[in-house]
Amino acid sequence: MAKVVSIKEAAEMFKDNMTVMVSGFWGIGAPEKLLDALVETGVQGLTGISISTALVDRGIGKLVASRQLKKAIVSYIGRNTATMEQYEAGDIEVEFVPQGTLAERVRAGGFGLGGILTPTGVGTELEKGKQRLTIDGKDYLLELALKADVALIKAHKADRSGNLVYRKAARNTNPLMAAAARITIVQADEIVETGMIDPDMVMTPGIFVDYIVQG
Amino acid sequence: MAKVVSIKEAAEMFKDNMTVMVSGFWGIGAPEKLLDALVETGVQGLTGISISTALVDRGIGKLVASRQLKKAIVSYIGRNTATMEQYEAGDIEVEFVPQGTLAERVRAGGFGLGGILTPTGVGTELEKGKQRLTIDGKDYLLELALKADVALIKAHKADRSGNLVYRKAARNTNPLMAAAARITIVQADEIVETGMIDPDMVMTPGIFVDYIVQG
Amino acid sequence: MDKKEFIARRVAQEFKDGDFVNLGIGIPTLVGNYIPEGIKVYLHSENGFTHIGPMLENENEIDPELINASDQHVSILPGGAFFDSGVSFGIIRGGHLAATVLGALQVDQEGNLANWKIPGKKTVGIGGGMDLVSGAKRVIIAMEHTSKGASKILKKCDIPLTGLNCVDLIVTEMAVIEVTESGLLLKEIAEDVTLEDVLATTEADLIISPDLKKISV
Amino acid sequence: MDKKEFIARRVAQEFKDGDFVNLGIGIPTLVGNYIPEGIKVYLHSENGFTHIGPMLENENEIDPELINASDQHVSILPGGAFFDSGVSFGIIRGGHLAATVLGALQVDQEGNLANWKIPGKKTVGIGGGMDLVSGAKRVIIAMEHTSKGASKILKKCDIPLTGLNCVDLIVTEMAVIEVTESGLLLKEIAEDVTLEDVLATTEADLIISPDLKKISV
Repeated sequence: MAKVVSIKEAAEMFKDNMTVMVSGFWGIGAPEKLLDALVETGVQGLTGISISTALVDRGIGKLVASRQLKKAIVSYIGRNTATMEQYEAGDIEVEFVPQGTLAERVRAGGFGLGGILTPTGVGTELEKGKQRLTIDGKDYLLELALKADVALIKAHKADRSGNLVYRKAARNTNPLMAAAARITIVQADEIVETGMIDPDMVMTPGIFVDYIVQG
Repeated sequence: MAKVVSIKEAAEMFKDNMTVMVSGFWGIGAPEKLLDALVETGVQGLTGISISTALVDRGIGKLVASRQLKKAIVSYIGRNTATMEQYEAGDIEVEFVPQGTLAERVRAGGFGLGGILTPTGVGTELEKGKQRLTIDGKDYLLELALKADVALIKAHKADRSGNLVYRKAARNTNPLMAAAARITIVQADEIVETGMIDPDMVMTPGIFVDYIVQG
Repeated sequence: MDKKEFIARRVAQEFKDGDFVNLGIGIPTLVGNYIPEGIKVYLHSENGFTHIGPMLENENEIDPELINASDQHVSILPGGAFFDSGVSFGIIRGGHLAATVLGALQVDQEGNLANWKIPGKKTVGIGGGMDLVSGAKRVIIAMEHTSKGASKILKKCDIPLTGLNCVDLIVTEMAVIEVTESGLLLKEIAEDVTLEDVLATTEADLIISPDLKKISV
Repeated sequence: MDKKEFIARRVAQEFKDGDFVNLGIGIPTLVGNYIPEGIKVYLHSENGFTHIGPMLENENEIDPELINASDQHVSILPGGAFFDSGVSFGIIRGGHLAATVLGALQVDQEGNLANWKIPGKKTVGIGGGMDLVSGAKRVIIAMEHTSKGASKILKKCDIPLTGLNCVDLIVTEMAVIEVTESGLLLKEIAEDVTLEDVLATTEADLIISPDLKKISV
């Protein structure tokens, strides 16, 4: 059952060496306040899972700039100068995952699947260390589920039961990551009473949400 | 691009020996008009994919009653007396699939995945003929994607671009099946002009929809 | 008190405030009627929503597009949400339910469960049962202790399984039994039965808890 | 006419009315500007919507939560819909796009594509490219024919691949080449180049189409 907490209370849940999923596409749909709070705690050795490392001052990119990530599981690092520098210097480990595979691995983690078979990456260097299976004459790679200790989610609207609504392109990985972590913390632009969101219009059901902070 | 057609035009797409996905849970969320039209065509030798075979007069159950299904891929047949009789008599083949596995197999088919790893069914007789994989000490079965020639979908509202909205428990497998067939035909309670559905509220994007009939 | 009510009342004590739970058909469904005061439990409906509300009898209150997984016209409580079958079983498989309560034909001391198929009888199907036992955080079996005098709690199930090593707790009108690493732990027995009664009607080996208690409902 | 515009105009002829298409960065993006009259093409944005509309320049029209995959403030046209990353890549991987248009570092005569990694240079990532080439119905490469005078159309790619046997059509400022079972089929050449020019600047083997045509844009 979701609980509305302060940013300070949320920040107390951040610990060294956690795996953190962070939503957002170039930072759009990322919970910036929660990320600022995470930067402020100074916790270290994090593994970050996100579409990309965004930009130095946006989304998960802030955690690279603050040197809190020891590892990034992402599809792209190119626009974050901090990631590029740390990657070259060997200060951050990067696991490159095709964007669609990343989305499915996160969804699998949240939905109790061990993994999925995707044609993406067959015959490329990403195949290294992975099982290739042929089904009806087509080749697929077995890609394994991803889970996290904490998911940091950005919603437009949340009710007090944790039901979430997103706006436009800010949805991206939010609904997938919300289900895939032990603790899911949502930053909502607006927090409304339970019953104020039409149950047909809910994009992430409250069952996936643990904590809500006012954005 | 979706196209609004008459029931008669839709019925012309039904052919012998097709694989048909039919949405609905006990017939709720099933496109009854399209099913009636399919019964009327008398096409034979169909393979039906649905959550259950529903009831003799509801949802996919009608296709069993009319003896048009040679095979049903479902999680349950118990409330359809026609399925029970034909199954006992060897007149219909039934592939039992756990309900959650069925949903994932259909989704995989629509989304280009070859299959998924699920813990469901490990150590049961459903494991027969399937690959078991152990990931991080947990066992999973490899379940393969399902696709169809035609998906018969029931929406509450459709715009002329094929964007769909469902109501309440009538959603069930509709959004998954809409993506998993070569031809997707929607029966909509209401057809509205393009632009009349908020793009944030669309539950099935029009890209998956081929034809719409008035419900 | 009726046997079934007794079992349902005891199972209902297992929940914590805020738990999301899926209740199977039969005795499990009754559990929803006996949630202790001060505890809120949210019911998941596998056909695609949470927060199942009361059944509706009045024709003009009924929404034809709102049924539960047993095809009954129910309502949805504030805080609930609708979703598709993929999400619904993602909730189940992904460990988002605190518990599922199910009936059983047989349970054994390894925690195996059989409840979908009787050899020689018509197979009706699996439904969502195999998903529930593979995914819910706790699998609670609510059933009568015996069937036609025969034990349903066995050393080893001898009919097709629904799930392997999946059962966490067994609640009957006679006993509450926990499935542990070392075997079945008898934790509680009913007021009106003796330990000997329980042992005599249970084929499985039972470890008797050092603080064996009486079931209180 | 500028080389890039020329390539983009030729690629734009490949679409049918009603096609959903994903356009990569660079020349592919330009293709959207040259869709022939009478043809409607709907653009898919991998960050989660269809029906990409014009870019917005006016500060007070911009919605901070509406960007395309290149982080540009765009709009959405009527008929479009928003969805999550799972659905967005389900569309890509599931064959729901009629085509994707991408740039390339190298393409070879087996239809292999390399466009994400140059050995010795900093790796910036994969993005959605590998998904696009594995899933779109047609993969169209829009690129300049050579890079610093060197052919980009090779017998065999010698840098890390993005996709295996995935390219369907190559459009450059010099030629239109189809990838067939038997190899690269040269179908069209630009007005101002000779067959010899094309052969001289293409390392791969080319099968010359019996009805070789001039590119018309």
